[in-house]
Formats: sequence, C-alpha cells, structure tokens
Amino acid sequence: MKMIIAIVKPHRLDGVRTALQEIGVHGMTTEEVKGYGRQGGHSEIYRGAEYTVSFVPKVKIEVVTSDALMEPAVEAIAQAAKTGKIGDGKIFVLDVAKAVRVRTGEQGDDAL
Amino acid sequence: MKMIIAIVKPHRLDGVRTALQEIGVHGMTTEEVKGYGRQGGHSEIYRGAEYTVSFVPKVKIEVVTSDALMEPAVEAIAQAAKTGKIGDGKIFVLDVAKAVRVRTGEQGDDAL
Amino acid sequence: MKMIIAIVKPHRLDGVRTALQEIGVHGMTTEEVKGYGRQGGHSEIYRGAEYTVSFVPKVKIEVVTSDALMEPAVEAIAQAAKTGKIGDGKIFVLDVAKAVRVRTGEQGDDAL
Amino acid sequence: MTHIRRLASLGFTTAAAFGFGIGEARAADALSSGDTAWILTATALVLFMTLPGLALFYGGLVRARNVLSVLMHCFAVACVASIAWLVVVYSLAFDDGGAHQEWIGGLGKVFLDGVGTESLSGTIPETVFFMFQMTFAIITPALIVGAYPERIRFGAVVAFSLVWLVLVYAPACHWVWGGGWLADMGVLDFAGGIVVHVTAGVSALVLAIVLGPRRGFPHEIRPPHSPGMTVTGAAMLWVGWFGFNAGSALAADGNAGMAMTVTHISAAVASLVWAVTEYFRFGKPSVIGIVTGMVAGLAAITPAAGFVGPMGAVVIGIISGFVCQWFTTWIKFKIKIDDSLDVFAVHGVGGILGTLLVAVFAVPDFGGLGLAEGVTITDQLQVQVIGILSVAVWSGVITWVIAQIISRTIGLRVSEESEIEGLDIIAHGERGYDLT
Amino acid sequence: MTHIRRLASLGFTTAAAFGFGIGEARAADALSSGDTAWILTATALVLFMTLPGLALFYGGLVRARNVLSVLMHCFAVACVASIAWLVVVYSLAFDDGGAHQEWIGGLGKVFLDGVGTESLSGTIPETVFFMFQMTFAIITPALIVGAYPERIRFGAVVAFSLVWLVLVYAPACHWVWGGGWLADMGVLDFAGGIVVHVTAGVSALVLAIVLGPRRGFPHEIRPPHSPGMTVTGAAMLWVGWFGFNAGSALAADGNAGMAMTVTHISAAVASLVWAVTEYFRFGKPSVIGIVTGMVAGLAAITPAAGFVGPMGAVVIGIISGFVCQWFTTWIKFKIKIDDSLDVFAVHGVGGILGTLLVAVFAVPDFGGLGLAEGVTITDQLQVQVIGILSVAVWSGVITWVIAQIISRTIGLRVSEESEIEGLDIIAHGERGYDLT
Amino acid sequence: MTHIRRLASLGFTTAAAFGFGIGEARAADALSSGDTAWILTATALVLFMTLPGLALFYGGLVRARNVLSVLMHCFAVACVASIAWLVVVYSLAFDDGGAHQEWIGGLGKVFLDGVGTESLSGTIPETVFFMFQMTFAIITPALIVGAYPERIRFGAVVAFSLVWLVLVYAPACHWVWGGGWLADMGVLDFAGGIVVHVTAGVSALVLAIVLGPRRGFPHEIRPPHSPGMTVTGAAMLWVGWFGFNAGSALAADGNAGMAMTVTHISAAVASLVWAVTEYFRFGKPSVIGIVTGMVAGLAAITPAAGFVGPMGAVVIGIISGFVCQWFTTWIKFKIKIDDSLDVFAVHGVGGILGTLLVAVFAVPDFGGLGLAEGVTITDQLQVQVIGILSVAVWSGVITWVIAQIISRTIGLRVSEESEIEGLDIIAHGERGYDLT
Ligand SMILES: Nc1ncnc2c1ncn2[C@@H]1O[C@H](COP(=O)(O)OP(=O)(O)O)[C@@H](O)[C@H]1O
Ligand SMILES: Nc1ncnc2c1ncn2[C@@H]1O[C@H](COP(=O)(O)OP(=O)(O)O)[C@@H](O)[C@H]1O
Ligand SMILES: Nc1ncnc2c1ncn2[C@@H]1O[C@H](COP(=O)(O)OP(=O)(O)O)[C@@H](O)[C@H]1O
Repeated sequence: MKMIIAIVKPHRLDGVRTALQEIGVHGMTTEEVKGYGRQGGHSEIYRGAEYTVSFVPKVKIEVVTSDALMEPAVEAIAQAAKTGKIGDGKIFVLDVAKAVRVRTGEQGDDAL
Repeated sequence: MKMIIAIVKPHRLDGVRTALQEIGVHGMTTEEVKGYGRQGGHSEIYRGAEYTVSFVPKVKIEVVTSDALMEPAVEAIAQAAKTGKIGDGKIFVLDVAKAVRVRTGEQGDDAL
Repeated sequence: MKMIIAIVKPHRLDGVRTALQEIGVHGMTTEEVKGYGRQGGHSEIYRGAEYTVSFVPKVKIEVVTSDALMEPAVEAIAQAAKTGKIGDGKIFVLDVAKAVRVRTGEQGDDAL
Repeated sequence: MTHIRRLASLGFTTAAAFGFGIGEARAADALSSGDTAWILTATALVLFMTLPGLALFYGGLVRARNVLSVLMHCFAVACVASIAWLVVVYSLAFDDGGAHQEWIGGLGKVFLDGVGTESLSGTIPETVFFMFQMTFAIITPALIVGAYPERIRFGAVVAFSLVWLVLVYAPACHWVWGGGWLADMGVLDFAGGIVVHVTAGVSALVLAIVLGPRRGFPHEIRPPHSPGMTVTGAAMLWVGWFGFNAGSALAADGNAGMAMTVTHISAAVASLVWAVTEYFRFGKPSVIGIVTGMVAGLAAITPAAGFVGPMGAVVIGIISGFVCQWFTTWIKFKIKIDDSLDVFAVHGVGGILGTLLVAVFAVPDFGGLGLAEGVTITDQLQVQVIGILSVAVWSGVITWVIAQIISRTIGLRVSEESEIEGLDIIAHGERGYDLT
Repeated sequence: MTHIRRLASLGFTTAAAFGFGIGEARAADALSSGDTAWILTATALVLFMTLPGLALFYGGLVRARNVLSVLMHCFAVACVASIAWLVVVYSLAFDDGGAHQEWIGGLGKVFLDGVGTESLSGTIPETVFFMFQMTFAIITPALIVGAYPERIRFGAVVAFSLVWLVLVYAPACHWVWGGGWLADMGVLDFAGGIVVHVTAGVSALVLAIVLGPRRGFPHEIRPPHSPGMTVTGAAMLWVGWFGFNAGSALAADGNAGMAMTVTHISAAVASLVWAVTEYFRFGKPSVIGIVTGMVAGLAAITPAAGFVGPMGAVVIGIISGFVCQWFTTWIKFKIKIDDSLDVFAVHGVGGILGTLLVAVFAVPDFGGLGLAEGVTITDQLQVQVIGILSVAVWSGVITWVIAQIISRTIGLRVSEESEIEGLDIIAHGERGYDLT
Repeated sequence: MTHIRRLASLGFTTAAAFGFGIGEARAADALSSGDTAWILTATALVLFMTLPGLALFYGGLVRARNVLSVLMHCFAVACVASIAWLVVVYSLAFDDGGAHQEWIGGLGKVFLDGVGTESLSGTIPETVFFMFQMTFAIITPALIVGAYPERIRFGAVVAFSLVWLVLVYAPACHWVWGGGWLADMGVLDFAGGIVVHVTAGVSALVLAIVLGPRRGFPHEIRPPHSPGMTVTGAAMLWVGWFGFNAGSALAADGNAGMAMTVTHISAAVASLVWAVTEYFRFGKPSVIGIVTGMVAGLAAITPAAGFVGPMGAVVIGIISGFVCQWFTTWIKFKIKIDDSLDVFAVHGVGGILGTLLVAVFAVPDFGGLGLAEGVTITDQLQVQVIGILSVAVWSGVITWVIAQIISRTIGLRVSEESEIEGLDIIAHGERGYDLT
C-alpha cells in the first residue's frame, strides 16, 4: 500500500475529492497546513502597510491506496489540483507497511 | 523504527493516550484533521435546513516506536479507539529511517 | 528522496526556516500540532486552579529533500530548534517513493 | 413646520400610526429633556443593532472565508445609508411634499437645510428625530445583506443599497410615516413592520432570485461557521430592539413602557416556540434556531408594539415563531430560493404577520390600546393588507429593476473561483482568522 | 395600589431598602420623563448583562465543544424567565399579598392584569418597573448556569429555572423588595445582594453538589477555551451593572449618580486586588483573574450601592477581591465541589460580604448615607444576617428538592459519552467553530 | 463652588469651550432628571467604548498569541485610571486651583471629599459629572495601548498609565476644561480633540520610539489575527462615541442632538473616504481600512462636535479619512516608527485636524453655531494652534521622561524570546484560543 500526501490549494479540495471518488478512492484525511515554497513572500495589506506573509494556507490530503491504485490516484489529484499558477503544490508518495481498520480489525488493502 | 499514524474519533483521544502509556509509549503528536470515508455524508441541521457535512472531525495521532513496540502499540490503539460504529478510523504504519531528539542529539530508538 | 518530519517548539519555526533556506531548502509545509512527551503534565492556572495540560502546542515541519540534502537539513533543523530545555522536539526521516510538482508535472528531485 | 406638528392635527390614530407615541398626539412645542434623553439613547441602541449586532448575527452564519465580507457589507451599507439620509432621503421621507405629498416628501430638508439646534420635532430636537429615523434607514438595507452573502460583488452591494434607499425606502417611509397616502388611510405600523421588514424582506427575496443560489445550494452549503458569533449578534439585536420599538414612542412615557414590554414578550415567546418546534421536528433545539425565533418574534411585534397589550404579544410571538420557521424551510427547499440567511422568511413574513395581527390585537377586547374611533377590525385589516401589498409590490419591482441594471453594468456576482476562494481574500484582501 | 405608594408611607429607610432610591421616598404621583428615560435605559443595560454579557462571560470559560450549550442555557433561561415573570412571578413578588403579604404577593397582576399605559409606579410607568425588575429575574437564574455547564441535560436547565423562579426567586424578591417580612425588618439590599446573588450563589452550590463534578475534576478539566470571549462578556457586565445598581434608584438623580460611582469604584478596586493577589501567588496576573475580581467587586457592592460612599466602595472592593478569590480555590480544591464557574465563590460570597458590610459603611462616619433613625450598626448587622441566612437556607433547601425531583424524572446529567463528545453537538446538533 | 457655576459667569464661548453644551451656559441650579438620565447613559456608553470596545478593536489587530495581553492592558488601565481619578486626578483637573488655577486644580476633591448625593454640577449631580469625566480619563491612557502591544512588560503598562494620568492628563484636562489657561484663552475643544486625542496620540508616538519596534518590523509583522474582532470593537466605539460627544453637551437638548448628528456624519464620511482611497491605491477596500477611517472621522469631529453643523462634519470627515490614512503609511514606512496600531496617525492627527478645522467650521457661514463675539477665524485658529502645540509638547516631554525612568527601573520591554513566545502565556499564563 502507498500513502499519497498531496499539498494543494484550499479551493481545489472539493475537486480533488470528486476526482478521487471517480476512480474509486473513497477515504481520505485532510488538514489545513501552511506552506512555504516559491510562492513564498506574498503580501497582504493592512492600513496601507504591506505585510509579508511567508506561509500560505494549503490543504494537505492524505490518502492510503493499494499499490495498484496509487498511480491513477496521483494522476487524478494532479489534474484536479492544477491551476497552472505558482503554488499549485506537491504530491509525495510513501510506502505503507501496514493498515488496520479500527472498527473491524481488517488489515491491508481490505482496511482501506 | 516505525511511525504509526492513527486517525480516530476525537473523544477517543484520551483513551488512546492512556492505552499507549500503559504499554510504555510516552511520546506522541496529535493533530485535528477532517476525515472522509464511509461515514461521509452525515448531515447537520440549521434552521430546518439539512447540510451535508462531507468531512468529519477526527484526530490524527502520530507515534514513532521501536520496531518491537509497534505491534502492541497498534493493538492498543485499535482497542482504545474502537466504538464499533462507522467512522472509527484507520491505523497506518510506515517505516522510519532515522530519528533524532533535538534536545540531546540522541538518535534511533534512544531518541523516542 | 526523504521526508523529514520535525516537531519543534512554535517560536523556533522562523529560525528553522531560515536555517533551511541557508542550506538551499526552499520548500516546506508546516502544521500546528499538539505534542505529548516528557514535557507532558505542564499546568496552567485559572482562577487559582491548576489545570494539567497534557498536550503542548508544537509545530510540525515537513520537508521533502533529495537524499543528499537530507543529512545537512536534519542537522540544520536540529541546531535551529535546540533550546536545550525539555520539549525541544524530534526529527524523523521517512523514505519518499515518488514526488510530483502539480503545476508542471515534474517528478523526483526536480519536483522539490 | 415640522411634520409632527402637522400630524398632531390629524388626531390620535393617525399620529400613532406614524410611529409617534400616543402621548405625542398632544402636540407639545416645548423640549422635554426626558424624552430627548430617551431618544438619544434609543438612537444609540438602534445603531447598535446594525453595528455590531446584525453584522455579527449574519457574520456567524456564513462560511469562515466570507465572514469579513459580511461585516464589510453591513458596515459599508451603514455609512452609505447615513450619507444618503443626510443628502436626500430624510427630506424625501419627512419633508412636506406639497402637491405630491401623498407620494413623496419635498427637498426642503436636503442636507438638513434649516434645521438647527433649536428646531423641534414634537418634544425632541429635530436633529434627534433625524438621527433616530436614520438608524432605521441604516438597518433596513443592512437586513438585505442576508440575501446575497458569499457570492455578491462588493460594488454591487454599495450601488444597490444607495439606489434602493432613494427609490424604495424613501417613498415607503413617506407613505407610512411621513404623511403619505397610507398614513392618510390610517395604516398602523408602529415601528416598521411595513417600512422596515416588508421592504427588506421582499427586496431580499427578489434579489436572491436575480442573483441565483450559492454553489452547492441547497445541500452542500457549509453550516454556520460560528454560531456563537450569531448568538452574540442576536442578543445585541434584542437589546437594541428596545430602542427600535420603545423609541418609536418618541417619548419616555407609558406608551414607550408598554411598547418595550410587548416587544420583549413576543421575542421570548417566539424564541421558545421555535426551539420547541425544532425539538419535535429534529429532536434537538438549536441555538441558531432559538435566536432565529427571537428575530421572528421581534420583527412581528414591530408594527404592533405601541398598539397591543401583553396578550397580543404572546399570540404574535407564538404565531411568528411557528410560521416563520415553516417559511425558512419552504423557501429554501420547496421553492428553492437561496435567500441565504432567511431575510424574507424571518423579517418579511414576520413583518407581514405583525402588520396583520395588529388590526386584531389593538382592539381593547384583546388587550390592545384601541383602534381609531369607528374603525372595525375588518376595516383596519383591509387597510393593513393594502399597506402590505402596495409596499411589497413596489419593493419587489424596483429591486428587480435595480438588480437588472447592476447586473448588466458593474455586475452582481463574483466568479465561481472567487466564490470558492472566499470573498474575504478576493474582495477585501483579508483573512478572517489567523490563530497561529 | 402600587407597592411603591404603599411603601412610601413606611418612610425613608424601608423604602430605600426596597431598592428604591432615596429621592423616591417622597412619593410622587406624576410621571417623570427623565426618570422614565433612565429606567428604560437601565432595563436595556440589565438585559444586556445577561444577553450577551453573561452568556459570553460563561461561554469563554468552558471547553470549545460546550460553548454553544452555555449560550443556549443563558438564552433559554432568559426566555423562560420572561414568560414566568409575566405569567405569575411579577405578581407573586410585587402584588399586594393581602393577609399573607409577609410571605408572598398576590395573584392580582398575573399577566399584567390591570396594568395599562397610564399605570404608574412612583414616577415611572408600571410597565417600566415591571420590565426593569424582569431583567433581574432573568439574570438571577442565568447566573446559576455557571454551576452546571458541560454535563447537564438541557431539559433539566429549562425545568429547573422555571420552577426555581416561582419557588425561590418570587418569595425572596417579595420578602426583601415586595414588602415582605425582611422588608418589614428593615433589611438593606439596594440592588440584589440577597435577592440576586445569595439566591443564585447558594442554589448554584447545592445544584453542583447534586449534579456531581465534571469528568476529570478537579485537575484534568480543560482550561477556558476563549478567555477573550470571557473578557468581552465581563466588560459588558460592568457596563450593564450601571443599569443594575444605578437603575435601582428608580430615578435619574443624585442617588443614582452615587450608586453608579460606588459601583464603579468597587469593581475597579476588586479587579486590581485580584490581579495583585494572583501576582503574588503565581507570579502572573491573569486576564481571567482580573475580570473575575471585577465580578466579585460588583456583586459585593450591589446590596450597598445606594447606601455607601466612595470610601465604603474602596473597602468593599478590597475585601471582596481578596475573599472571593480565596473561596474559588477553597471550594474547588478543598471541599471539592465542582461549582464549575465559581458562582458561589464569586456571587454568593460577594453578595454576602456586601450585605454585611453595608451595615457598617452606610453609617455617615464611614462616608455612607446613613442608617434609619435609631438603628445602630449592630442592629442593622443582625437584620442583615437574618436576611442572608433565611434566604440562603430557603434557596438551598428548595434547590435541593427541585434537583432531586428532576434527577428522578427527566434526569439531570448527560451520559459520560455525551459529556466527552460535548454538549454542543449532542444536545443542540451544532458545532461552535468551523474556521475552514 | 462647583467649577460649572464658576464657569457660567464666563459667558457663552468659554463655557462651551469647556465641553459644556451651549444650553448649559444658562447656569441652572436645579437638577434636571432628563439631563441626568442622558449623562448616566452617556457614562455607560463611554465606558463601553473602552471595555470592551477599544479592547476588542486593538485585540483583533495583534497576533493571536498577544490578544489577551492587549485585553489585559485595556482592562487594567481602566481600573488604574478609575482609582487614580477618585484619589487625585479628578480633583487636580476640576477642583478650583486657587492661586495656581491657571495651571492645575486643587486638592479639595480628593476622594470626592465633600461631594454627596445633593451636590450638583450644572443640572446634573456632581457624581454623574465625576463619572462621565472619569470615562474620558479611562479611555485616554487606554488609547495609548495601541503604541506598545506585543512587546511591553505588563508592569510598565500599569506604572506608565498611572503616572501619565497624574502628570499629563490632569493638567491638560485642567487647562482646557477645568478653567485653566487654555480655557481662559477661549480654546475650543468640545469633547476632547486636545485633551484626549492629542495627549494620547503624541504620547503614543514618543513611547513607541523609546520602546523600539517589534521584531520584524515593518514588513515581517503578522497581519491582524482577527479582523472580525476589530470590527466588533470599532462598531462599539462608534455607538459609544455618541455618549462621548453628545454627552459632552452635559444636557439632553438640541446641542446634544446636533453633536450626535455631526459625530455620526463625520464617521460615515471618513469611513467611505478611507475605503475608496484604499480601492484606488490597492484595488481592494478592506474592512480594517473602513473601520480605521471611522475612528479617524470620529477623532477629528470630537473637538468640533458641539460647534459645527452637518456641512462642517462632511468636510472634517473627508479630510480626516484622507490625511490620517496618509499618516499611517508615512509613520510606519517612511519615518519607521512602530506606533503599532497607529495611535498617533489616527487619533493624534485626527484630533489635531478637528481642533484646527473647528475654528473654520464653527463659523455660521460654514454652517456652524458661531464663534465668540468679536472672534475671527484667524484669532481662533491661533488659539487652537497654541492649544495643540502646548499640550503636544507637554505630553511628549513628560511621556519621554516617564518612559526613561521606567526603562531604567522596572524595565519597559520583554525579552526577545518572550516576544516570540507571545505575551499571553509569558505575562499572563493564558492562551487566547483552544478550539479543540
Ligand atoms: N520540499 C518541500 N517539502 C514539503 N513541502 C513542500 C516542499 N516544496 C513545496 N512544498 C509545499 O508545496 C507548496 C507549493 O509549493 P511552491 O513552491 O509554492 O509552488 P509550486 O509547487 O507551484 O512550485 C508549498 O506551499 C509547500 O506547502
Ligand atoms: N484511504 C484512506 N486514506 C486515508 N485516510 C482514510 C482512508 N480511509 C479512511 N480514512 C480516514 O479514516 C476515517 C474513518 O473512515 P470511515 O471510512 O469513515 O470509517 P470506517 O473506518 O469505520 O470504515 C475517515 O474519516 C478518514 O479520516
Ligand atoms: N514517540 C514519539 N512519536 C511522535 N512524536 C513524539 C514522540 N515523542 C515525542 N514526540 C513529540 O516531540 C515533542 C517533544 O518531546 P518531549 O518528550 O516532550 O521532549 P524531548 O524531545 O525534549 O525529550 C512532543 O511534544 C511530541 O510532539
């Protein structure tokens, strides 16, 4: 199994969820995070004062999939999250050694 | 070493912490996350209007343990987090290549 | 590629970011988390009442680097985050199987 | 000649109908420092209803990423309305209209021309009357903010409110309170069931239709981001409404006291009725529900406050708590109009209910203070219906026209991407919360 | 015959003791628009104390997942109290009780029967007196909300508050302010040290005992989720308390002015005393602490406000800031009662302190306005002690009985799982914050 | 002899200049319950401006980890100022100074000595005058809180405010309102352009310089953590300012009504001017911007409120909305002083503008109520400039001295680590938000 960690623009979350559902991925966990990257150094203005806001709000999506579903899932996320503008985000894939569904105790791919 | 990532119901957090302590795991990191899964599609009612809330509040617990402690820890979490109702959550286990305790510079199992 | 997960004291975040930038790491993702460890059991006082606050606010920093940059990055974080007092935090390193930059579709080290 | 002096000669019922307390009808030419103290206070209370009351009430009901835009709407509308009031709306509403007095006031009081520190309006300085009435002209377009949050362009809010005040509020206010044709007919509207709630409610509905629903409406809308903020605002509305209704007596007397009493009772009853109904419908009484019931009860008692007694207030509270709740569901889920924060269902319907029920409960047999001599319940009901319908139609038609024009010029609605991103950052460059 | 007229004949001290200003004792039959303006305002201020003042004050002190339930408690209690007041409690408290006047009022004013816009109560309309006193009947049971948050069933809150108002508040209010036996004895309670703070404080303590502590009490409780919300509410309490105490003069005169002055001073002094004590105890003065000191100082000055001078206020502030703080710790950590938001320690103890100290500081030598002729400090102290004890025992016993009955019927406490999950979602189906 | 009686003999202009309404000049010895009702209310309104108004306004502008410290600053300053006012500052400001009356008042009213329920100050009880003026002495040092948040030591806040009230506020207040040398010259300052805004603004600037900027200033500062909190506070400021300015008429009359009217208009105009300017400068009108404009407009109208008409208010609103905005940028980014929440740019500059413009717009030709007989605009302008400069220099120098002394004794600034960690946890042991 693989854990896909995608950091995307917040307003793309709904699109990503739909895209994943379409290819049969029905579970995921999301968090609000603050990202720093090339987009860094955007500024906000308050009372005529420019404030450098180094960290930009992003959403992090974690999805664990079977090995087979990983590629299509990454593909789906990448497409749904893309706006073409800087700060679109990254997708990382990690290996998962074990997965358990708490409610039933099922393990491995069955747990997803 | 292993990183155990458990996504559980928020009100089970205290129970999980106690269970882990009992088997000798004394460190962990938690975050509030929003989960989407089978439980998805629960609804809340405001002014007589039903709103579909796709993402449900969950707590994510990250614990790094020695290889040996991993199985009992997963077991302990699974038991403490279980309510038997849908949405109880998942546990994933990943390999950790390296661990450092910042304060002392200790590495590996000593760092935990 | 490696994912470095560092859990540090919140007020050290800026220092860590600067340290990483100096060694050429320009992207990272941060989250607010609550940690539990040896520092656990600190207490806050309200109206003369002591409340045990088990979970302490921390910042989690996730940085994906090339294999080569990992060691210096861990070193940089460890130094910048260190206050020498309990609760300084931990650094964990995980293997990353794949990385994609959403905007361009670049993969691997180029995506970072 | 101030309008009040003019009105005094019309005798009891009419004067009362104009929102002046009964005691007022004994036209007084001397300043009363007690009455003035109360109306200065009432003015502060009614401003407080909009800022921050209504702003928080509405702000808590939207998504976190639009909270500032809602506060901005309320704030900007308040500023625009204040200036419009000074420039022309006060004059159009309350100055003598001469030949066309039935339809609209004159331009003699533009920029408060001729009004000084010595000018009186009944027993209070005219500036105080001007300020008190101004707070009504502020809150009425601010109520409409509830129809269009989370998707409207900020420029459209400003433009709409400005034009609406001149074309809808000024005439409606003049007809009912400024000595216009509805006043002549003897319509009863103590503190704004028609002038405030019907105009705002109907306009909100029409604007919501023209603007279209939010993305994901009706079921994928995000629930209120901060019910606590909404409750805070609601409580301020309740307190401020004492100024709204008891201030409309324009005196610190028994009429004001009774107006405050029935206002409070209707609010308390409607709140509980809403909560109990929710309990039976969904098993859980909600805090958003109970405060919505409160607003419904307050809107409904508004036209009746100076005319009915405690029993009337209880009945008005029960009916409004129940009927307005039914309408919130009906409008959103049956006829599927995204009047997002239920302006019509709560204010429009509440205002209409009260405007009708006052004809019944003003009668002494039902604990009221009495209709004008020789007027029966049926007579009065007829007048009330005419008042409601004429103002509703006028508000609806003009709102539709203004909305169409704005839609074709500066544009009504933000892009879908902006809607997703949220108006706070898109339109105002700000974020609602940064708790790190 | 309104009670005020009756009282006037009792002469100065007694009238003052009933919470009417000294100036009031010269029984006036004519409406004063100035006095009316002030009491209308004071009514708004005291409602504002509960909604949103107290609601926010308490709401900020609980865990985030229970914030809405606390707001709901305050709001629902306000509605229930308002209706109970109209239906029967006002009459029981202030109507002439005839033969049993010593113990309880009559039923002649049920549903405000016979009270119209012309009815006077001293120099103000009776409706205004009714409304002003109603806001006291609202805040008193709302204060008790602080005893039981985070674990009580919502139905129990509503049932308890309703029954409590009839069985505890109505008689206590009648005894002290409505011409009952304590008034006859000449007890001094300007604005509610006994009627409001002792009743609420003692009942809170008893209810907390019957209900049992929160899970994890005393050390694993979560700290206040939003001290800023608490400070906001506290500030509103302070401002509103001007209406509470200076309004209790029932006139806009020098007595009201002095009442406001001493109220303010006691609050400021007690705040600083609390903060300084915290600084010495823990090294850090906290914002939760300073505002708690404020409430203590306000509670303590309440019975004394119209009787003492600035020096009395300073001393009352110092003592209450210090003693109430000691009690918060003592009750929670020594006798281990989870009176969760310290209602007894702050309001009960504060009210008792002020009720005792007024006997001393009302004396002209200590800057006060004087005791009744021939009454010594010791005499007065005796009466005050009797007042406190009798009301405390009555409140405690009746509260215990009501709590037992509720506990055996609809149930007092939610399940442990619900307590963990939080009352917001469990009892009201809502979430306090969704900032995404 | 109360100061008001003394002043009455000085005739119209001077009396008005002291902040008493024009009507007041006809020295009245009898209590007016109407005037008293209004000033009791105004007192509540002005306290409400500081607590919670200003506290929330400032609290929302800082980083989340410092929000409680800002609330604490405002709260503690309010308490300290209240006590200082009772002990000595009221007496220094308003008691007759005898031989040195030009420079400072006497000590005859220390601890309100000799002031009872019967003491009058014009038509209101002296206690009410004392309380009303006290709320000004509370808000003035509280305004300075905006200069030093996020880095100052709490002890320094308390010490500075206390000493500052005695050494800066008491004399400035005496000079202008207490019959001192500026009053003798006929300076016009209706409600505190000089006494409140110039003193606070200049002191803020000087203190900010001595204290030094926040880490990361100017560009790495975190944006406001909760603009919604700031808007809530701003709205409370607006409402409360009705008490501030219209209360300064010290009567419920036409002067109060006009003062309220021009206050409101200036606020509305300045808000919109600020928003429009932002729109042209940055493409987006912000909610923080619009409410800052509001404060600027209110500060600027304050000295002028009782003297100018609506047209004057419009112009004052336009100028202040524009100029104050320019100054916020200039001070932070050109001369790089971290007057963190723009106290000088908004209050100082606003107060100065209004103090100058009143000389022009008080003239009947520009819609004003008239200067004193024989006084030309140029004459008056000269006096106004002298008033501004003398008070500004005094405020600046004394503030600098106090700051130096504190800096060398208890210390002004927290350590860098504490600054990063945040003052809430470091200085008060509390956390602003725990939403889990
Ligand atoms: N090396 C990295 N490790 C972890 N997260 C990263 C890394 N680089 C970027 N990110 C995350 O991805 C987001 C987008 O990256 P950015 O460089 O701004 O834009 P782009 O991906 O379009 O080049 C960042 O805000 C950050 O959250
Ligand atoms: N494939 C997945 N990857 C990551 N997180 C998941 C995945 N599936 C479920 N989750 C997380 O687990 C939670 C519980 O899952 P859900 O399907 O709702 O219930 P259950 O585990 O009882 O079947 C979800 O809310 C989500 O946070
Ligand atoms: N085994 C672990 N797994 C995951 N996170 C941990 C673990 N142990 C500690 N942490 C995180 O590191 C933080 C610091 O650890 P702690 O034991 O308090 O101090 P120190 O690292 O100085 O010994 C904790 O608050 C927690 O967030």
